[in-house]
Amino acid sequence: MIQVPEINLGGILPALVLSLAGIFVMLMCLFMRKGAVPAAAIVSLAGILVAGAANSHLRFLNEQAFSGLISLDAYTWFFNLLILIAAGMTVLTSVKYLTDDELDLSEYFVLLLFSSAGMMFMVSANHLLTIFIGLETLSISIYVLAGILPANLKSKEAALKYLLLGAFSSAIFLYGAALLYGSAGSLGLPELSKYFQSGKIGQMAYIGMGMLLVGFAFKVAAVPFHMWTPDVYEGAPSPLTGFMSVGVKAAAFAAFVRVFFESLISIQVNWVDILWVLAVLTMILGNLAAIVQDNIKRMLAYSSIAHAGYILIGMIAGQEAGTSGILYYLLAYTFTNLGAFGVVALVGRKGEANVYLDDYRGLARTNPLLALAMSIFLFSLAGIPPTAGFVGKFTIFSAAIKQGYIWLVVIGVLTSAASVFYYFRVVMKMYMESPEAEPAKLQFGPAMLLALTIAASVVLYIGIFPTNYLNLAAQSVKPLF
Amino acid sequence: MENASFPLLSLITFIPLIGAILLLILNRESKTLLRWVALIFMLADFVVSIAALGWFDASSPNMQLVENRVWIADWGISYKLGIDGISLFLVLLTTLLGPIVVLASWEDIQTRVKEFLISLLILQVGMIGVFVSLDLFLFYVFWEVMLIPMYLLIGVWGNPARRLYAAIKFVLYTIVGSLLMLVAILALYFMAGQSTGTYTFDLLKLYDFAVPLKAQFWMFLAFFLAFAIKVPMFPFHTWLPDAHTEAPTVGSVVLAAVLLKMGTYGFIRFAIPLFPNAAADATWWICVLSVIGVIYGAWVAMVQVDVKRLVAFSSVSHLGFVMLGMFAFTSQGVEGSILQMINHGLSTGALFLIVGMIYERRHTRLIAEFGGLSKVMPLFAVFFMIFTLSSIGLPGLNGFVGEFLILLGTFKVYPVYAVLAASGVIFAAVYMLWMFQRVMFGKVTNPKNLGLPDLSAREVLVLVPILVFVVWIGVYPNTFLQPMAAPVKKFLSHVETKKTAVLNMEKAKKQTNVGQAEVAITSLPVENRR
Amino acid sequence: MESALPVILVLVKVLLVIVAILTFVAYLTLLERKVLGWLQVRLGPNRVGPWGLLQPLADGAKLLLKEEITVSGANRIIYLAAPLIVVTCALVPFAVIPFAKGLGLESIFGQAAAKFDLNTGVVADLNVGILFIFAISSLGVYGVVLGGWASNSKYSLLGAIRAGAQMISYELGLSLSVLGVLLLAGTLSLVGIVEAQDSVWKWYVFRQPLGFILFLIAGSAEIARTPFDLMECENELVAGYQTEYSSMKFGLFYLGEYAHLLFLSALMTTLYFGGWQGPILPPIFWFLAKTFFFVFVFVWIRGTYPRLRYDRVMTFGWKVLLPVGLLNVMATAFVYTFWRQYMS
Amino acid sequence: MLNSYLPVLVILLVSAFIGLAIIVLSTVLARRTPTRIKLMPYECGMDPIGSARRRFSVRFFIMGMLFIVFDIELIFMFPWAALYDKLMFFGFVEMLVFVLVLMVGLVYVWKKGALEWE
Amino acid sequence: MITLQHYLFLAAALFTLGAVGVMFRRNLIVILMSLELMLNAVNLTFIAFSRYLGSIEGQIFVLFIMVVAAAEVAVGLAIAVAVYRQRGTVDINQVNLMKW
Repeated sequence: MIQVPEINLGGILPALVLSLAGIFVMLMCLFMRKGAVPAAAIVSLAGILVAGAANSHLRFLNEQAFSGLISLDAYTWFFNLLILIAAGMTVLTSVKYLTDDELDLSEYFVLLLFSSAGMMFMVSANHLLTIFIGLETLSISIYVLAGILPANLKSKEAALKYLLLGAFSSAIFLYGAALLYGSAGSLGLPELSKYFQSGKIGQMAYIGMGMLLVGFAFKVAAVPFHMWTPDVYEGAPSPLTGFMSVGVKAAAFAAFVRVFFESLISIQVNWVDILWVLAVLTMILGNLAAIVQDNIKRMLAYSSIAHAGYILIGMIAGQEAGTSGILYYLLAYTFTNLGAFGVVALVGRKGEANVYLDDYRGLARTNPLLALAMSIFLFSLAGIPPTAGFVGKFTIFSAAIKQGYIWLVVIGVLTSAASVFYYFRVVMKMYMESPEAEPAKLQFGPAMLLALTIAASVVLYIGIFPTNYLNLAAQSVKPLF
Repeated sequence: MENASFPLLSLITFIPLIGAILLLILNRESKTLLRWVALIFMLADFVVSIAALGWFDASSPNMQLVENRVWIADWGISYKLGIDGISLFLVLLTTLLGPIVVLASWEDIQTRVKEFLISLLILQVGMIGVFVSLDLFLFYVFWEVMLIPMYLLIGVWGNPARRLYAAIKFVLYTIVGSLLMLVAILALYFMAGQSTGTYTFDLLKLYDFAVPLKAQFWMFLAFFLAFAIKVPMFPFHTWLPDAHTEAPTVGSVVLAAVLLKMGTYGFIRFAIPLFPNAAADATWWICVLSVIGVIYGAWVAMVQVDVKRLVAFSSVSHLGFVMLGMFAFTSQGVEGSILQMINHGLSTGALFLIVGMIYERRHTRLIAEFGGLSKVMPLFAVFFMIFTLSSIGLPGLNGFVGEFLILLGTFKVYPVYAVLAASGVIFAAVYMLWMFQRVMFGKVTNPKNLGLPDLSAREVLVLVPILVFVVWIGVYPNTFLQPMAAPVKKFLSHVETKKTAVLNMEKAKKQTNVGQAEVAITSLPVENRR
Repeated sequence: MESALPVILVLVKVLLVIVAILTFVAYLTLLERKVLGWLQVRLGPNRVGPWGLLQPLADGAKLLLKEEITVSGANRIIYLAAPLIVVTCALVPFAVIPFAKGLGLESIFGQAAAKFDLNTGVVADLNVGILFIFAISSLGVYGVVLGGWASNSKYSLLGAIRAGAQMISYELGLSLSVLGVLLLAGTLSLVGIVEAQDSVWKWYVFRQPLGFILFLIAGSAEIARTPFDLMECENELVAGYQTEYSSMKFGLFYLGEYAHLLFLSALMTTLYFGGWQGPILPPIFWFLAKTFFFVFVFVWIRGTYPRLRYDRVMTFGWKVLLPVGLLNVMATAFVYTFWRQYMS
Repeated sequence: MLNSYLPVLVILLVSAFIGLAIIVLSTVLARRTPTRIKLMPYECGMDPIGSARRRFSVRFFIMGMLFIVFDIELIFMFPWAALYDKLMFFGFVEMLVFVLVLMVGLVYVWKKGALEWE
Repeated sequence: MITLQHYLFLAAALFTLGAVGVMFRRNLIVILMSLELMLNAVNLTFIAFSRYLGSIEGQIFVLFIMVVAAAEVAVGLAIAVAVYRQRGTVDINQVNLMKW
């Protein structure tokens, strides 16, 4: 008789709840004729809330489950929460998008829930296998989601490109994992850590580490592994683009940080230089390329690349300050970017016809609140106080300066000064330019209104009173050190 | 330092914000109501700030009305406000200009009044906040906060032709400087924290921290960049003429009167006391740049055909004086420079208002379009004359006192610069009077100017308070100089003592451990430095 | 010599098996025609040799001498490779079918037979026998599809695609139905499975009746026997993917098909009817007897049932076979657990 | 262990050889008189119309996709079944969950009409 | 004797081959096949190491990789079909509504 492995369903309850909710929505909508989208959204939201409740106890745990495959700790808790927030907000911003376009796509929510569950596994992983499974669960769902718009060539193209490059990067990641396995004999993060501390590190392990790094760099869209980002972000449905830019990035960074700080910390000198170069390239290219875009989704795509660069600074700085900076940054970024993409979805209207910067001209005249919200998000992205984005950048930069990376931070602030140009250009379009035709007065719909209100107020609130959230982030990275 | 019994400074800072929030929920169609609300809040702010004078001890060199609350405890960030004789009048200047700009915009701004007033009020918050904050983080937040409303003021209500260009130029210039300053702030924070053990952004505590020389240089450079752009010092001034010219009248007024002062104030409050050695080392080239600014600004102003642009370039020139006085490090020089900040705020602000008034009537600002206005608008001519003379520095008016003190203070230490700068006064007289002559005197050549109405009661109301102060300072400057004396003295002695302290420290370090000097200088962890 | 010896021995064994299979296949064609003849109340082949016993040879010779045509526009290499793939994939799985308990050899060339592990009644006793079978037979689909595609003919292509779709659909049912047996036997090795059925009442046909039926249905669909021979149904698709094949290339397809039939029967014997297990008579006899019984059953079915409609076939595969197969597995598992827990 | 695969390799080679030999033999023995018409693809005696390699129904692709997914799921069941003796109730529950999820997928595909052939 | 190095070398070669295929081939289906090749090279590596180290972990990983590969290919195929039906081509260079 094989000994029954240790099973801790309570630990993975949030992901479990999401999966079950996904299955339920899927079946429910199969047997519904009409009104499937709102119903699916409501059930999804309920599932997300329940998952949030199920998540709360993780905060006080610090243990491993499933024979060391999964870590249940505050770090997991934080990212689970972040993912749930992202998923919930995305559900809210998607409802109107789908009903407006008369898309009867209740699968959208199903896949959203599944991918969130995948992300949760990824962030809680304590083993490369779990990371891989979570990664693929989320990726495959997102591949489909990206191409879910029927009769939309760009959407299909986005899905295709995402899939090809996503699978490619997964393969690289896996090969790296295989080489590490060959070196260390195991893929559990603690075992890897032990191996790297042993001092007898083979050439192969370094190559494996490098490939792992490349795989992660792909997922977080760091230059030069960012090629897929603009196309995919442009083609995918707008609310989903928001989710991708936030959720996928958060999950990827969560795993990235966990692997590199839990297992590879003893060879930090070997990867920190690589990250330094990546970060600089990412910040520079992301921001510069964003300047020349005329499609707002593309612009935000490059901006999200640039933000990956800033987050990488947090990784380079390392320590508790740097990593907790990453957490706070991602929290701020989640609300900000989801809000921004919510606005993009709303302004884009049917079939995403209006996704060009010029479509934002005079928006403030007809939709003052929408313009105000968008401005808040853009200011936060640009890192201007008193928004959350500022505190995020501040934490990360300060961590880097503390470690002596002055030049890195100087590059960071200079590029973010450049970023002001393109963020403010949108503000300019909204407030200062007059359109040829008066833009339509847009109907928010309750869900979108709720989402944007939450996003905007949170961006301001945690920007002005960041203390609690900084503490939260600081406590959440404790398990890593 | 104990908390003040009543959060007076917070009140002054945030009254406009309350107004802005109130405006947010008011109906956008009832423009008059909106204006009244804004005016009332601005006035209330002014009244409260006057009231603050009652608590203010003019003889004390210390920070007063201090409020100190923990904001982000883990990082030693506090919500710390306070004023001394240096910032007192800048705050007053700001609150004084508040109601004036609202009044001045009464008829000028007709589109999107609500947003305009909200921007104005938030701008007010940011400006006051910069002057009263005693925490570097808080200061930085306010510094950036005022960027956005100013950007909107220029970009939305500016002159249609080039306002977008001017707005983005303003933002980019400002933000590049301020972000680098942020880096320096952070570096200072960690350096101080690592050597003293307490991590804090508290300005007064950081004052006492002796920054090693090499680090001082870089940090001062970063601060210098941020402030010099704001001042604006030559050669960082290129955004200013564009911003001034394209901004609406009110925008120009605020920009000239208050925003530029934030740069000079930044030097006196932050850059110099924090990094005295670097500041002392930088004196010669800053003085050179200031003198260049004085003369260059004057020359360029001379050839301008646009009145507003002319006034804008005169600002470059005037602020050169302010910088020069400050870097003389004599009590007259510094006092004069602080006083000159106020003077410039009053007279240049008033000049922009004047320009705005004729612009409202004629929709042009080209000097050539005018001529002989004094006959058509006598009252206007009187005001214009007085402010022009004030700007030139005619004895008996405010400008004279400031410039005189500056030149006096500078002459003691740098006679050459003083002489060169003095030529700027002469040039100023030339271009201002020449302009005045072309606009106001002679025959009315342009028939369009014939029927121009004279100043309305509202416009007089706008100009009179400024006039009062212009004359007051000119005739009895002691009211203003007296509260400055103690803090300026403290400022100078602080700079001196800290300078020697740092030098001694460096010397000691060199003696004890020559090899490690490099490490100690920056006191940052070296193993990861890049 | 020492190291080459096992290879030679294996080669001998393999050749024996292959020759046997080829012979059986040849006579299988005759058998089928005969049986079909009787079923349809006619004689079947009876001219070449006594009772037409030489008919297969004549057929072979005829095919060998036929003019070879490579249709224009065909992709030559794939066109040629397809029948090869089919034949190879039909022959290779026999490697894991145990046809006897042991060869009964005491020694080979003076060496202990056990030393080479050659004394078994199976070419290769793989511990993943069943998986190996499914792996190879999946490859067989390539032969069919590629052959159809390479032919540059509409009928071929359609037939091939139909064949491919049908084969993969039923492969699911096939694997699923086998699972019950594996679960009870606790091994993937066919040798082990046969050894587990050491008495008649332990034959898995009695413990897995539903599984057996599913296997029978899925199996006949997998090898495309009537009533599932949609891929080559003459009245719709001429000869399906084989349309453009002639001469011995066609012969190879044909060979592959009958080898498949034989293999399926052998597999059925092994999985459900105790393989070579049987009283008194030598194991090889029992094995062959049972196998040929199933061959007969398949022929019988062919003679009895009409062809199904394609959509029905596919729908059945997915909507009935798959769920029922899953149900069967789970039920088996449940009952097995229950039985082990409380009955023993 | 590899030794047990040696026979597999041998039988593979032998079968392939036999197939190849037969083809070569028939090529050698048969006489050839190709004509254009003889080499034409069969289309009920008419000249072929258009290319044979055309688009065909997407259903076949769907079949292919479904097969890949379900077949891989089955892979998990093989080791499970082989080791069921040792897993027993635990294994049953695990597989039950697995199969239920699988069934949900099947139901979804079914309801969406991917299994219909009209 | 076939050693671990042989397997690793073969796997590395296959992986490179697949990677080159992904990068330079234009036909979508071929690219998908190349991806599979890469994943299978990884599988081979895992198996080889698993055997070498005598640890089962690598084999478990392989099972998961196979499943994921299948899912990826299924989705990839679906998307390829969708693209083909709309664009009439599976040439990746012609799927370029958006610049890379």
